[in-house]
Amino acid sequence: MSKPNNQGGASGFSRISPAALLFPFLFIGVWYVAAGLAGNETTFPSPVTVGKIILAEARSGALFIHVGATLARVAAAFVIAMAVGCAIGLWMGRNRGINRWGDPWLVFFLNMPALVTIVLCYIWIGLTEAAAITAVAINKIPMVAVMMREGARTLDPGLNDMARVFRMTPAARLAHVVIPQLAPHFASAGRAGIALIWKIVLVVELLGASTGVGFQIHTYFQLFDVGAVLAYALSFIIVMLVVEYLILQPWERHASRWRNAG
Amino acid sequence: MSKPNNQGGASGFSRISPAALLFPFLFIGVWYVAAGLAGNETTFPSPVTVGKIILAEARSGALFIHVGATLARVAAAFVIAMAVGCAIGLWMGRNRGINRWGDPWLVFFLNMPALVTIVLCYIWIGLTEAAAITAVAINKIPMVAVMMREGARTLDPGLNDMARVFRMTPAARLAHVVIPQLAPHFASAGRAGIALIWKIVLVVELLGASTGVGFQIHTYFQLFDVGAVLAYALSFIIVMLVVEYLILQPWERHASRWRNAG
Amino acid sequence: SPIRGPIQAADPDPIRIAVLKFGTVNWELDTILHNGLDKANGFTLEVKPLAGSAAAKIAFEGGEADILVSDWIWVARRRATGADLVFLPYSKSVGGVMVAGNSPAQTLADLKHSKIAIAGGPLDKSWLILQAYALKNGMDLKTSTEQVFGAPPLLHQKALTGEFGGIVNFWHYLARLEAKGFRTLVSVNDAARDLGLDPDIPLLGYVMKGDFVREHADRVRGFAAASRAAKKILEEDDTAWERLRPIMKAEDDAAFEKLKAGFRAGIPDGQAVDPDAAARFFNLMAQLGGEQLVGTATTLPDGVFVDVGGW
Amino acid sequence: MQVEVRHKKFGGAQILDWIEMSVGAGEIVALTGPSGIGKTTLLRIIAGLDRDFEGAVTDPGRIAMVFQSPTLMPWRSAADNLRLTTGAERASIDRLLDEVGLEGKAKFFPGQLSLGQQRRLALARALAANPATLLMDEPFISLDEETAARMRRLTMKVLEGRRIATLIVTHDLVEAATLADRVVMLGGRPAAIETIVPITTPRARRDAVTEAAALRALTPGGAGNAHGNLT
Amino acid sequence: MQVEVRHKKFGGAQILDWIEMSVGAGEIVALTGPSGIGKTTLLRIIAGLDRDFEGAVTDPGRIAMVFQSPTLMPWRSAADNLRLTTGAERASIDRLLDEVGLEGKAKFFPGQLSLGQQRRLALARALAANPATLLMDEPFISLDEETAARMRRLTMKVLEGRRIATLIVTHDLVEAATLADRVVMLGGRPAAIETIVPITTPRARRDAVTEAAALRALTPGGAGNAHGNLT
Ligand SMILES: Nc1ncnc2c1ncn2[C@@H]1O[C@H](COP(=O)(O)OP(=O)(O)OP(=O)(O)O)[C@@H](O)[C@H]1O
Ligand SMILES: Nc1ncnc2c1ncn2[C@@H]1O[C@H](COP(=O)(O)OP(=O)(O)OP(=O)(O)O)[C@@H](O)[C@H]1O
Ligand SMILES: [Mg+2]
Ligand SMILES: [Mg+2]
Repeated sequence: MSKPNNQGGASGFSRISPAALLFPFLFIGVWYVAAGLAGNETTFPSPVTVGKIILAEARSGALFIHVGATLARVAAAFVIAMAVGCAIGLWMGRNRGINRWGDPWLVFFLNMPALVTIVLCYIWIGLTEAAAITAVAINKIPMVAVMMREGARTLDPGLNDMARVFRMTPAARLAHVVIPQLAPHFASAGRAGIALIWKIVLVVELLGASTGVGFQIHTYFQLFDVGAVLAYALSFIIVMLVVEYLILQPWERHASRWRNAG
Repeated sequence: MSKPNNQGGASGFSRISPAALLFPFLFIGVWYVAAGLAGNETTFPSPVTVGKIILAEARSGALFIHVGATLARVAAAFVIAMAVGCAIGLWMGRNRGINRWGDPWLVFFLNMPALVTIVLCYIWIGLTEAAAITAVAINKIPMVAVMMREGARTLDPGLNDMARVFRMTPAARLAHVVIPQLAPHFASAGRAGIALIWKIVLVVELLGASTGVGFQIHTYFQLFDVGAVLAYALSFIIVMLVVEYLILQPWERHASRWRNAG
Repeated sequence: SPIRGPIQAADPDPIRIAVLKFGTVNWELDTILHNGLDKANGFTLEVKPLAGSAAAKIAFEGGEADILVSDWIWVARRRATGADLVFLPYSKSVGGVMVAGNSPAQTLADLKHSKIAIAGGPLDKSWLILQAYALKNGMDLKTSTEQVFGAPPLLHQKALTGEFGGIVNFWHYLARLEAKGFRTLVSVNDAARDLGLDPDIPLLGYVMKGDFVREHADRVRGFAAASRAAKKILEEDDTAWERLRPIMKAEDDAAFEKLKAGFRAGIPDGQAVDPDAAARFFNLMAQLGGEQLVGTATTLPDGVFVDVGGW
Repeated sequence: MQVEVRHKKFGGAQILDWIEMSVGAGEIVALTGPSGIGKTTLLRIIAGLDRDFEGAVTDPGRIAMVFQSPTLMPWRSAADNLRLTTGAERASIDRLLDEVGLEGKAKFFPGQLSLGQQRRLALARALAANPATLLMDEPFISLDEETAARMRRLTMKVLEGRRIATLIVTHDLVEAATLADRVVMLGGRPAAIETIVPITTPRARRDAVTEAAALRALTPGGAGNAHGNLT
Repeated sequence: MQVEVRHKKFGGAQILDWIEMSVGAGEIVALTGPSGIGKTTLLRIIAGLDRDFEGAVTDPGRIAMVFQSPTLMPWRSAADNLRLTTGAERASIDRLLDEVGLEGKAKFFPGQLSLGQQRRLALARALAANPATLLMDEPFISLDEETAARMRRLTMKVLEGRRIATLIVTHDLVEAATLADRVVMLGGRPAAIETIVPITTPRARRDAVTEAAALRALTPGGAGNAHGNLT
């Protein structure tokens, strides 16, 4: 048992690292220099140009409408996909029979092109938000399921036995035996998941929405307005960075503090 | 320690399950009935229609050219992304300092829309295969890194200490201590990875390639020929099912046989 | 309450059209809306902006839009499979193959062994006509050049940096290239004429479902009239263009002028489409594009071109 | 609690032969036998963790178990490890932690405890569970003699007067003789019951002398020294 | 091998006080002390696994360690667990497996072994490593007396004539007295060396009688019975 130095007892949340706080400056600096070297505002706009576009879009309100619309879709699809995906993944990971029958379907849906699912959802359900979110969820569920299934397979049988012997309730087992072990898988499914979902939402918005970051990015791409494309892409990335540092990482630190304390 | 029933000693590879072998029939059956109920060949072609298109495309040779091209891109991008992503992920998972500085970049690239990376790669590198594969790899690497980082964080410190005390060589540690622990994370990164890569390859082929399944899907999609779109999507899914059952699963069974034997 | 306002006249029935947000059709649609041509012709125009042509097709197939902009070859293909779609001409603008101003190429033959960018994919109609034209003049364009397919804006940008020997793109991209000093090597109109085809057949148009046309003949007729009226304004009135300038996204005056000229050149003459000429055109397309392009239609099916009377 | 194992195999190898034993409520039975004979396997069968055997377990009731390795939830504090498994209340958890010598360590994660402390926590968990059947797989190893003695006393105190059927696996014959009412020795391959030694002295009167006698009775060679002969 | 720990803290709590000891080549030192005092911590410091302390470890050379829990690679067979860590050859692996009573289990995964068998495998690994310093954290627990005695004999045989500095943590004073040349007892909080008892009888001549004498010398109360007093 390794016991790296650390305070005894369980400590709480900690702060955002200075490295993360420095990142925006570092990033903009690198970008500024690179853009200067490239010297082509059309294909490689400088951060100043893009910043101005972001400001202009924000002032007109368009930015918030589109980022908001995309965020709402991402959030809805994320919640659905994680819930359903985790359930399927855990079930398949713990039950060989289910896994044997479900596995080819999982592989099938995992490799179904987003485009096809999206088109079919739009055609069958209609050009509605429900269709968009369903399409994204269908794309994402198999991935979450695959990741959680791997997690479920690695569950410590010793702890499982312990929970059985002491007749822990299903809820307690889930909360105190299963989820802590799955936390790393959950974190990577969540993180990779949001990223994937947002990529799919872009396609969804390309194919059938009149709002959203994806809609804007593709519209500006038609005009080859790289600055505006980057402005929208960046706005969303900023939102995701905020989510990462204000929600995901504190949660993760909290969930894994036993590892660093032990 | 749970000891479910199993043969003593380490057993070898085992066969494809009958459930998997039955899947194609089951799947086509369900599809056939659903298509019959929908009764609209344009938006929901029957398996017979799609099968005929697959056969026709195969006979003309087009199917093999395009599936081959896509497969080659997927394979190249997969190898690059897994190698680089694993290296980055392990490094970040084991080294707090690196992680602190690298983390915002990782989040940034993780949430960079595929479209943006692809377009920029095409602009800066040129409309070449290299640009296509680079674009896909850039899209995929952060995801592999995120997943492997989580894996690296869960490495058993006890075994790590053991390896240090007994002065196992770095290669031996990697092969016998690290990789077996990461196998589940590796499997889910790989499986989710191929699926993601192939989704991105579709976008890459949409934007700037002249061969490939994505190219074909988009061409037929312009014509709104859902049958042909499904034919190409399905052909690739079949390839992925074969890869899953002939390569991934036997490897996985082999890698995890200690779990089932113990 | 005792005081009531005047009873609001209900809006006339809507026509929903799915278009690219910054597509050229918007210029006409915007003019219709701005001048109230829709209400004047007994319908309310609802424009659904979308981010891609695929999106528009989905909206149309999914019943979210009544009208879609596409070409009549596709309508014919769909009709052959039993879909009841009809076509109302909108524009005869087509492109051609363009080369950089300083390119030594003077004829198609000079493009031998060079890269040609084709935005519409291997089934692009301009590309097919150019191939037929080259073949007639003793050159196999497909085998003697290297084709690069890709997204139109990307190819446009790459053309500007001189990556291709020639480029075939949608007319508004080509108009922008022209403003940048590119020149047309062979125009599709010339090529078509050389092949004995009627270059005045509008390739692009408004696509509607047959049911819709039959059930709402008045509205469709009104739409056709509004379209006609908008075109007339755009043909004659330069100030109307000044108003459109923001949505045209022209990078400079030169491009603006080229786009204006291009649009005007593409306005159809208003004559009904000659079925024989169309059939000949279709046959050539069927021959060049094969089943991939025209599907099961070997000859032009009946009823592709809608007759709205007074067109 | 009765258990009857007709046979138990792992893969091809038969591990347990016919084994029949019962532990009455309030009774303490010690189970001994060489390492690898199948003691843990038998305990797992009784606990219902291994159902792949021929035979039957009757009336085990609510079970608590001290596993051979501590098997704690590493992500929960020492106190939570007790609370979540047994539902014990704060006060009794604090008292129990005190009694097993973990005072002040309620908030420690298992990884911050020494192995002996983890074992004591696992012992406390089983004692707090208030079971009908208590299975203990070498509960007192990895402890210094004084602590081990304290743990034995604690265990006896908890068991006293309650109607718990207790089965303790131990390699320490003196321990077996002092704690148990009966010592069951496994032997052979596949394993079967070799000897059953009843300890008739009442628990309260067992002391060093009785132990020594018991020890002599138990060890085949009869020598008082059970520890390593190096010569 | 010398170790000098000025102090060692975990978070705020100081665990080890000034501890200075050296183990000469060929010497065997037993380390005892109550559970949770800091024995494993000291071993980890010597092994170089814990560098967060004030002090220094000099000349440990190549180290082998028997960890307090077996710490085997669960995904590698018993034979591979020996081969991959020590580089030993097939023949010597087979012999060693025989000697620790794991004959015929070379291909078993650790999960298929009983805990006692796993511990013996971990012991075999340390013995096969041919180290300059051998650290053993309770190597002979969880074994029946006969097996434990066999393991002790095997260990002494391997150590005999080699210039290995050996440090054995044990709670068993008899074991300490029979094996070691010196017994170091830790005590106090923070822990420091309390007593050092040299065992002067040559190893070959230590038998039950000497042991009993040693035992009396070691246990403060002086009573011959180190086992639990239940009264
Ligand atoms: N990471 C840690 N954080 C806080 N305290 C720790 C940590 N690791 C160990 N300790 C404390 O250090 C003390 C000594 O632990 P150590 O494992 O060295 O004991 P030990 O002497 O080996 O005991 P045992 O005989 O039970 O194995 C214990 O009281 C333990 O609680
Ligand atoms: N999954 C398994 N596959 C094959 N053999 C197994 C398996 N589990 C246990 N065994 C074998 O069963 C035998 C009994 O194991 P068990 O753990 O019950 O021993 P034990 O009596 O508890 O020994 P110890 O005192 O060392 O803990 C051992 O020889 C072991 O190798
Ligand atoms: Mg056991
Ligand atoms: Mg210890």
